[in-house]
Amino acid sequence: MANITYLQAISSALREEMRRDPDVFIIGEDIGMFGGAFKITQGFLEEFGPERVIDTPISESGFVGAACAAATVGFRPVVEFQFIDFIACALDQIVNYAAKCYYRWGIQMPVVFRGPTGGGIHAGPYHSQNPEAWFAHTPGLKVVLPSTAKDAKGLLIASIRDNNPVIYLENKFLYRHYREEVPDEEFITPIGVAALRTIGSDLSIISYGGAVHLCVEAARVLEREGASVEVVDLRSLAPLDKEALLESVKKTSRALIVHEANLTAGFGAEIAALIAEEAFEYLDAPVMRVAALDVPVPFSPPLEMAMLPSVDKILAAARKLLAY
Amino acid sequence: MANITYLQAISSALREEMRRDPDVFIIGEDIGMFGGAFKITQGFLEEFGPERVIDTPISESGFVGAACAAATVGFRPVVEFQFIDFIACALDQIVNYAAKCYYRWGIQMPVVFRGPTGGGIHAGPYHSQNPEAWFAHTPGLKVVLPSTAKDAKGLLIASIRDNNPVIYLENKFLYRHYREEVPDEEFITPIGVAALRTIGSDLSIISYGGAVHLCVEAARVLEREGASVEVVDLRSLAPLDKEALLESVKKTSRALIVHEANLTAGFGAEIAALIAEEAFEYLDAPVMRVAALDVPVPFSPPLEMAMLPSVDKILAAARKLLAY
Amino acid sequence: MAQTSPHITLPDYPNEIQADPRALHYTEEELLKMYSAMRLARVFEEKLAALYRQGKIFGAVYLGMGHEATSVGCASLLQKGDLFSTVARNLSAWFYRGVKPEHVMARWFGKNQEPSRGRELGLFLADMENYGIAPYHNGSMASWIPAGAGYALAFKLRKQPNIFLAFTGDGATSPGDFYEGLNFASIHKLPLVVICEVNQFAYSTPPEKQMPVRNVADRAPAFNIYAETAFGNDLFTVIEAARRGIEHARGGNGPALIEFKTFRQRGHGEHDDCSYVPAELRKFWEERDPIAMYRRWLVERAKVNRGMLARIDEVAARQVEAAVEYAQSLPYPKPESVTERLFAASPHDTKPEDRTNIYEPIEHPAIPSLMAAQDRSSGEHF
Amino acid sequence: MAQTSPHITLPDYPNEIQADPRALHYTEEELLKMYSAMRLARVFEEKLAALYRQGKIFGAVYLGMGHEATSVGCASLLQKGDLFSTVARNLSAWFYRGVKPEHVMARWFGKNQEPSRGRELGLFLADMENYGIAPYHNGSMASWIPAGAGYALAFKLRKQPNIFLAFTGDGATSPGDFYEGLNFASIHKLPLVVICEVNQFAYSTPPEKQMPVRNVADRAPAFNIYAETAFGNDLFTVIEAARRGIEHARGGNGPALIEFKTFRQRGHGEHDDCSYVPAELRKFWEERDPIAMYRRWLVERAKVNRGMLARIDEVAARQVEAAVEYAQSLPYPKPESVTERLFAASPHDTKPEDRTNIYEPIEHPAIPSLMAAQDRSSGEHF
Ligand SMILES: Cc1ncc(C[n+]2csc(CCOP(=O)(O)OP(=O)(O)O)c2C)c(N)n1
Ligand SMILES: Cc1ncc(C[n+]2csc(CCOP(=O)(O)OP(=O)(O)O)c2C)c(N)n1
Ligand SMILES: [Mg+2]
Ligand SMILES: [Mg+2]
Repeated sequence: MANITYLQAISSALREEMRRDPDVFIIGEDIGMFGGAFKITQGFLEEFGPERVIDTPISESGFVGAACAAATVGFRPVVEFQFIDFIACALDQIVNYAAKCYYRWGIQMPVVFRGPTGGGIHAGPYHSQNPEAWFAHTPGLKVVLPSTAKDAKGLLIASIRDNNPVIYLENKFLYRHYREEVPDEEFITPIGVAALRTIGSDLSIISYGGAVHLCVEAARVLEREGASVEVVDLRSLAPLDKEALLESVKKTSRALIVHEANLTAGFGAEIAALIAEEAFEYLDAPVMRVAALDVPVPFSPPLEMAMLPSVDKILAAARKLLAY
Repeated sequence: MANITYLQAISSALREEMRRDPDVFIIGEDIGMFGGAFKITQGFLEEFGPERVIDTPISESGFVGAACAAATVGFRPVVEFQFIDFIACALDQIVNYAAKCYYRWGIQMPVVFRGPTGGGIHAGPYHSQNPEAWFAHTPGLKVVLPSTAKDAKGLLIASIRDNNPVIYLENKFLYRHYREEVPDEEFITPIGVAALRTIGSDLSIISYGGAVHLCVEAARVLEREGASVEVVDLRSLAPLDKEALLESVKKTSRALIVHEANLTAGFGAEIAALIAEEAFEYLDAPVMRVAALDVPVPFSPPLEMAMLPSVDKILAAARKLLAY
Repeated sequence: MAQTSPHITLPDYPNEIQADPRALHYTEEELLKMYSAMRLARVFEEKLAALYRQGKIFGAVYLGMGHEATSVGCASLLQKGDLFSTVARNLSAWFYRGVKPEHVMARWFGKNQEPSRGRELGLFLADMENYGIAPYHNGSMASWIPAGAGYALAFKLRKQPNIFLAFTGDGATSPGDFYEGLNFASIHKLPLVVICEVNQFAYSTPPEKQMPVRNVADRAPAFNIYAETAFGNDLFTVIEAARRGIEHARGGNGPALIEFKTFRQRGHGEHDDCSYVPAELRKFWEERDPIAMYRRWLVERAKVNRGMLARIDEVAARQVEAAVEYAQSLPYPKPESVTERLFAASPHDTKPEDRTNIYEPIEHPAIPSLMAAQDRSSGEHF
Repeated sequence: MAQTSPHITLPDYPNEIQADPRALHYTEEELLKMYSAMRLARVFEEKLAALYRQGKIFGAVYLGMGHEATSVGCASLLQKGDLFSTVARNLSAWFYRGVKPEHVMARWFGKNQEPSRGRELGLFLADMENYGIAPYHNGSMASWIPAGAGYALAFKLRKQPNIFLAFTGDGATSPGDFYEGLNFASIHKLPLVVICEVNQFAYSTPPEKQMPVRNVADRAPAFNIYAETAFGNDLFTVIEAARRGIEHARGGNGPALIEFKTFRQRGHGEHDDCSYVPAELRKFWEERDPIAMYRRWLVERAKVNRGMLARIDEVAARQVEAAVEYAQSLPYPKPESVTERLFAASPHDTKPEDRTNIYEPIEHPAIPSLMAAQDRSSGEHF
């Protein structure tokens, strides 16, 4: 066990997998000598050499296509996006090459696409986005979003060993703002199993990624107010742990869905739709969602805070549901 | 009035707007001498000349960026995608330039992105996709999907005159398979107003685009079975006519959502979520969805038909809801 | 706007193959293997056109007639372990590599034929094990150039003596992927050979509206790579130019871009009436049909016995008929199969045990605040 | 994999401005206007760096120190109606165009300052009316090249005698948008001038890992456009090279790509320790600081009175202090304003009447079937 940050957990998972499996290589911008924009691959060039730590020109579509191809002939590339916002430049290769290759030809493509998502650090419209819904809507991709250091490590190891393309979305606010005890040895967090962050019987708050922290904080406040709240952390959207979330809702009869991406057509809608179809009988109240407002992520802190979901917004919705 | 196809309605809207407003130009691949892959701009080069009918190299990101820029200095470009699948190549310019320009700077960008969507013609994984959910999830874009020839004309005229970026999604199966009486003179179908395709009191089927036709057919069968079904055609997803769809559901107490795009995290989820939150009290049954299966669109007809939504699938779901 | 295509000036390509048979070191068997593949593809595509008009096959049909010399010439140079990717017009390259016509026909009919099981058009194929044909995303033009760079990267990382050969069209040189892929390949000196078949059109668009340069090879300085432009309907001219490019790449000198001028004899697809194709252009190229030129050369210069060729032609015709019968006899994929094979099994796929204890509390939640970004305590944030 | 950066060979750029003042036709006022903009930007950015370290401003900070000659030199050539776009390091170009330092500072503080109202970083600005600065998407590198082509297209369609000038970095020459934008601009002979500031790094990546060519200008043949490479820290060398490119474009001859070799004196952002920057490289370029070179030239060659320059320096310092006070005094945007100005009002925005009758039945629904694609009744489907 070591007390490490979310960021260090990602580095250690990457390093261990590269030590274990010579077919794993990493590719991206400034990841070599510089160690990456967030320093996740610091020291990797020295340890693994330029053949496994591949610096690229600024060409997301180009190096994504190249990594996908290498993955079909035995490599397990891990692609770093300097900021996830730039994944939009490579969308075609991801949704049309990576997502469809195995379905069309039966040829496996074990490739991981990872990068920093999310706001809260005043980085403005182009360095704060949360694109998970695009990928969750694309058949053939797995979508993973760790909310803790332990999961960041366990899920990244599982993603690298997965035989399919995995979109691994990191929350950049958590990089250095969250730390916890993480086993030193290798371990796996299976993709597709939700975690309960609190256990409760009056209300289910279903979330994933960075927003889980807001939900846990809100749950504590509500506990003090006498409510028993269960926070379900999905950990991955594809595959989705339907059982866990439906089981929780069937128990509590009240569902609140929270994510950092903007509300409309966000993945929270899919969760609400599942509940409205498959747990309808159990519901005692409307299914509610708290998410970012439907605007680009603004730079100025008061605007950004107004735009993002918050503990207060979650509390307001939760109290409504509990009072319903 | 003239009895014209869905495709001819699109052509006539484009032609009339280009005649009316010299700032409208069209840009895309093979749209000039060739008249476009589907012949929508047949004869336009002769009438409007190469300065307003601009053939491009195969560079979706390039000509989308160029059109967006021209739109900020007084032009009203209409961009044609030969198949909407290729919009993935231009996603970055659309979601990051077009969608955010007015919010960031207060500079208007009246540009229309149009192209053929959908399957049913055995065109395989790369010529059959339905990407509306990506754009409906992106604040700053309007998303329009006509299901009739009349709407195709009225909504395209409204889209061209709109002062914001509009994603105008055509259903390529309807191009030549649907015709109806359409006014010759110019008329507008406002963006954000749903249409009722049938009126009923037992069940609301909410849909948009090509799938509306399946719903109408299903509604007829159900009428014969003694059920009274209301088919709500949203016509646009952003802005969304929430009132119309909620009003219908509040009346019928049963909601079935249908679209051609694959199910998971499709726009149908957003509709279900809205209903589960805002019409919860009125619901007598679970909210159900019928959509394409979560796989790429396969080429072989038996597979494609199995993958796509169908009248039978809608009937099966509707009967469940009606019996509930 | 765009400069309108200038009064077309035709190149001075001969209508006869130039090579001296005595200077070439091919056995008759090798020469006939190339002829057979070209011929079979031609007959196969004529049949496809007919089936399309009769409405017997589904969707759109795109044909490669006129590309047989470029396709077979380049395919003939591939060595063990090399991989390649084809675009819409390289059927003859598949046949040269041993792809079975009946399997291709079955795919066109949407039948349950591996590896695509009816999911993909007959136009596309990926089968690295049997034929060295690599998968890529067959939708967006030039998507295969980054993929090609990736296969070439794999060879370099494994220190294999192989090259990746990517066929591409003239129109497919415009997308950013063409640039990003070649740029990456050149920076890393990867063994990627791009074969660009300039067949005078990209759908209806002529090269002068597609690119500001006269030849695609003029783009080479931007990548600092080896490039050539050659006549694509003379089989041996193709082979010589392609060989130089392949040797350059195999030698560790980085990518090569070999451009062949040829002609798309049919429309973009069979639905295309080609009204935009100038008659003189068509006439020029039809007098230089790659198969006719090769056949004449075989008979007149290489002294191959006509009867032998006639037999090959007959065999091709019969193979195509047999292919149609095979295709029609094969079942369609089962509708239920549509959801199969979307995800590959993985070592850590979820098992029931994984759900036994999923309670994992978060002790100290991290919450963004107005001032979060100012917290420099733990070093720069980006 | 990538060739490791060779032992750096330094160019032989002089550390003095070469131009002979008598050969230039500038008034002293014009010369000082350029100096003032350069100087003001330098002082402003030194202040920004301090504010960042003190945690007084939000997010990351990116500075353009070292780019003052390229920025001001090019901006000084813009004519009425011309438009341009800047990247992260052209603050001095804004000041030359009259942008107010206090407004820029207010944006860095995230205050309620038009036109961005706190939504965008102080780093970016779009204001065509007042300064000719065009909007583009400031996220993805090179996204502004297609945009630049679009503005140039607008000029050509309107037959305006204007050009669009787009600043760009060396790293931003790798994305596909750089290629697609210039390709389109060249095919249509659009008045687009790309000013590429090769400042030795893209974040931490040196040009030799970014591109397979020695100079960005070596890419020009791929676009068949005018190109030059010049020393970017000599103000008048910049002006002459940029002028040739602008005249070429304004003359209707298509795009120009003017490359300037310069140096990013600070890190990619203020969080960057620059450990990767070779000391000799830094030393070489710091001896060629564009402002110092220009100041020396003004005094020693143009005989401008030192006192005058000292006063300009003081004014700059005072303006920056005043800018900080202004910024701090300004209110933040109201939280409620976050949802405002997302969509522009349009003539046909929905009115209540529009909902009066929304019953519009479909008489004959069109339903796809297994055989739909075979229905050729109404002509080819695609
Ligand atoms: C990014 C993208 N845009 C548009 C298309 C539609 N399209 C398919 S083939 C084609 C023309 C290709 O021309 P070329 O590369 O010369 O190949 P050829 O058909 O001549 O063999 C176009 C525009 C596409 N497939 N991808
Ligand atoms: C498509 C894309 N990928 C990555 C980034 C992250 N990024 C921001 S600036 C930068 C380096 C840009 O270098 P250059 O173009 O030389 O400009 P400079 O910073 O040197 O002025 C990178 C990689 C980005 N903005 N866009
Ligand atoms: Mg072509
Ligand atoms: Mg740079």
